[in-house]
Amino acid sequence: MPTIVVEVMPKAELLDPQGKAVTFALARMGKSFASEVRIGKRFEVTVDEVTDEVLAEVKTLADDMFSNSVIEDVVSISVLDSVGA
Amino acid sequence: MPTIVVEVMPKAELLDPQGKAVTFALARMGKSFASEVRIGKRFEVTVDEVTDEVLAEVKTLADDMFSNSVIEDVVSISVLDSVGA
Amino acid sequence: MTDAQLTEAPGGHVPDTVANAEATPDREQPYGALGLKDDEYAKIREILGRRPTSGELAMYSVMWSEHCSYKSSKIYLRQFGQKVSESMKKNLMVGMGENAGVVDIGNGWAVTFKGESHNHPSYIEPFQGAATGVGGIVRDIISMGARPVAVMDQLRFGAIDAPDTQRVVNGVVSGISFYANCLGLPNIGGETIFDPVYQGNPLVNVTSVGVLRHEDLHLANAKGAGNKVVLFGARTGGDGIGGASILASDTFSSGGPTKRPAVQVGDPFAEKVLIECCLELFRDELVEGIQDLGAAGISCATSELASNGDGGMFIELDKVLLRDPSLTAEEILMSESQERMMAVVRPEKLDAFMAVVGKWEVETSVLGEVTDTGRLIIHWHGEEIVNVEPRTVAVDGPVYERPVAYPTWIDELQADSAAQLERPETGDALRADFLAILGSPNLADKSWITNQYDTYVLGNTALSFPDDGGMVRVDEESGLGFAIATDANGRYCQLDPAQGARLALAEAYRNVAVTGATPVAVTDCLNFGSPENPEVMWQFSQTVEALSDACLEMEIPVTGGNVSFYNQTGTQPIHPTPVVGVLGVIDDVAKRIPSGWQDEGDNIYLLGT
Amino acid sequence: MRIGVITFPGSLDDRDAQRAVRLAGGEPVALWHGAHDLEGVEAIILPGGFSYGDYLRAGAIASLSPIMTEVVDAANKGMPVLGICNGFQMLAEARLIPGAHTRNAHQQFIRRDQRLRVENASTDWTNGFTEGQEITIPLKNADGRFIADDETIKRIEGQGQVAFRYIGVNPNGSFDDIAGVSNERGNVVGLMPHPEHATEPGFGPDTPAAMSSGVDGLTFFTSVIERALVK
Ligand SMILES: Nc1ncnc2c1ncn2[C@@H]1O[C@H](COP(=O)(O)OP(=O)(O)O)[C@@H](O)[C@H]1O
Repeated sequence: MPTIVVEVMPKAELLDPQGKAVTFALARMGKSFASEVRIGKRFEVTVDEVTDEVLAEVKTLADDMFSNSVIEDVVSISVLDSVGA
Repeated sequence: MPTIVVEVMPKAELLDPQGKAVTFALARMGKSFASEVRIGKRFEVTVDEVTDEVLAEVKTLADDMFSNSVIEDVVSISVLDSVGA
Repeated sequence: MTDAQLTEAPGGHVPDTVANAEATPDREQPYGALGLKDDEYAKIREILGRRPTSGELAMYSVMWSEHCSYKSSKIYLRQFGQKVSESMKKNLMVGMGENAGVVDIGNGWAVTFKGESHNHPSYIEPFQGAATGVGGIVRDIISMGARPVAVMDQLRFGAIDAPDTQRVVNGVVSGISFYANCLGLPNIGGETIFDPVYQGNPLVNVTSVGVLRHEDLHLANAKGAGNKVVLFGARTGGDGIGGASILASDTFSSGGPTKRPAVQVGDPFAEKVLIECCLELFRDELVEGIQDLGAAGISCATSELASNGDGGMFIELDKVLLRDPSLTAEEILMSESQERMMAVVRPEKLDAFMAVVGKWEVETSVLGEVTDTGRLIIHWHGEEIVNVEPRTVAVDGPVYERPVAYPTWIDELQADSAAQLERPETGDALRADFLAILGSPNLADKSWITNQYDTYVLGNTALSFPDDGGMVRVDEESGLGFAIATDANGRYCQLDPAQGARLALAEAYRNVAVTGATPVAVTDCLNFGSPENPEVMWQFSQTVEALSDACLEMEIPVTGGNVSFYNQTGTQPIHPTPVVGVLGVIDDVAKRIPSGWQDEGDNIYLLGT
Repeated sequence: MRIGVITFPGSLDDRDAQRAVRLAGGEPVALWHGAHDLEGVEAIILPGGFSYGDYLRAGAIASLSPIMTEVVDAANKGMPVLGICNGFQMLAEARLIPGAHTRNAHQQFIRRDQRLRVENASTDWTNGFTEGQEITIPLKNADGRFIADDETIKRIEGQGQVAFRYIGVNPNGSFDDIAGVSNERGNVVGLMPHPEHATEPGFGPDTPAAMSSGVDGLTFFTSVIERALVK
């Protein structure tokens, strides 16, 4: 069955405590190639079929339920190849 | 600065309680188009430049630190267009 | 000099300097949008003898806000300091006016405690609002030199079955649970009340308690010219500065920062590290004083530290470590980023100070130093953007005697007494009433909330839910401890604010007394509607007068507290809700009395009238 | 016996673990995560808390701490190591113990007095119990759900590595009601509930006899001390 992927990130202008802790840990480990890590969420929504209507529904869910618009942004909604993953 | 995106999902054979809670909530809301939701993580790693070496380092991090192979899979590593987001 | 002649700073925007302010006296400034009234703005111009720079305007506007200046409540709150007898002062080491009051509990130990509200942020974003509410009050406790040892939360939500209540309740409870559990502070009690009057305006009050040895007491002030002023903890970001962007657009016309969030995100882990770091700094005597950064951030910390000390301070604002490099100077002054502290450090101790913050991986920058100029001077990339007398910002803000009016509706409300309610005539009717009461969410078991709170951490919790008061052991050797209870009944206060306030005090006092502890001090968190509403102001004045009189009568001093105004939906104020917290002392927690029947065969007595 | 208690940034129950060691008659030694030094201790406790805020995965960042190199070495040589709650999560992240932890099935932090059955009374930290003994220990966690693949579960069940099981209520959805696990050798034990909070009368869980009087946790610490004396 096809999967729609919704990606949510903490708003760039807000503190991401989790990303900060990982960024610091990388610095401690001497991994200086990475200047910042931010951590968000990836939702995989399995649907029966991908129609415009379903995509619109998922878009609404992404905005209203999967993310909290006060502190997060939906950065992408895409359809996963049924092959991939 | 370029960003490398690492995506991690809970292993398919393990129950994902958070995803399950969302799946149930959707069913309650009558959103029957979605048969399952699984929730993973999206890491955005800002790097100075994308070289083969840096990509290899990020791959190692993804496997050893960003994910725990007992319960999670790294499902993708990709470079974000500097324009995008 | 005109605006165009100013050099562009690396931040990409042109700062409004003191020289510029002098040169452009007629420039229009958005003081109204920042919450300043015409006469307040005129007062600032009079104090400075010129128009304020945009940075100065930022500082005055946040520091003269109701929240920071207590401008409507000040004239009443004085009573708490005035109505005290000698015996009430006996155990008081620090009274009203500091970050938190400090009470001597004997054996060289002291306790500091305070309540604070985070009502409005908790409605906008319940989880983060409540979480950062915990963080804020705990930083007040740390700044006194104490180790925080417990929290309590007093919550009021709308009707339990209203559509939005679930969002608010779950967010608030998990926010408190997340932040306090992660800090390792046991939650030892609180209140949860549902009432439609709080629907659009929930109350989230958090109380924290800390303990310290007498010699560890520290007051936050900037004394000793040449001492360094250091900012440490989280980096400064654009948190909670929605309002400051007005200023940004005032200072430069194009290409400004776009989004400035009105919420703050809490990082309890950073705060836990900050607690341990501050305690180590105090222990090793590496700091003269530490001030927490809460609302009004750097504006507040610099002006308060300077006012409480020798009066002068020089700050290079561009030394502030930023999370978001696009922040303007005004935004940095107003940022409410969490988990930050400001310290005053002797130059010869700076290296040792840096070693301790380094050990805890706390980011730190030296911003400037204490001076004997009597002025708070702030530079931004070498240009003077603030030059004020700090007391005019932090202490001598406006004071209002707002009009009060006896509420038009109150006689009618009081006349509509319970005596007029129909009495159940039959067994079935009685049963129905009884079940209705038992089924009320306000009487129902609260363990679905309290089970999400850690009570065991620190290993000293002697009493917590479902006991009437919480109790914590302070000294493992002797068993010396404190008890604390917080109470309020908004419905009583709506009917009669004075009587309601007395009842709240009496209830908290009783709840402490029944644990076996002796009540010694009071804190309060006064939640009211708009002070611009004369009826609300009447409720407030009644409350403070009655509470201060009652404290005098019970002989326990008010050591501090918090006022939260503007709790209303549209023009409908909440019920006046003065949460009163009473602290008691017990010489050995082994002698505590839990609520609940203890042993078979015990006699049961009903005391009182 | 000198027992080290390691403090990580965000450790919360470290001082409680030290107190428990003292109450059991041992000598607690405070160790710091950033040092490569075990200071000659004879056993190690990884205490509870929210090291690094539980960010990324509970215990994950702490398991990369400098001192963990020494802990892993010592554990592999047979030194007794106890991981409590967050310490258990660290042990799993460091692969000293099989399996992993995820968020509680009900998605919330939970605190409760938890009944457990002792399934293995032969490890360094449980030998003072008897097999099948029922004890009550406070539990408080957000990411306490122990999980592993079928094969691992079968293996640890078969080899007696399940040290404790939840009884009455499974508070977090752990597989097979597993509350505590040991390594094959039995010197490393991790468990989700907090034995250090059931060591002092007046501050432990309620018992039928009296409120707050439960001290079942003390046996963890006396077990390791007594075994060391025998050795
Ligand atoms: N939000 C809360 N946080 C912490 N403790 C709470 C909270 N709400 C209620 N409690 C605790 O739960 C117990 C029962 O509360 P409540 O039903 O209000 O009892 P009472 O009517 O005796 O005050 C008390 O010990 C109280 O401190």
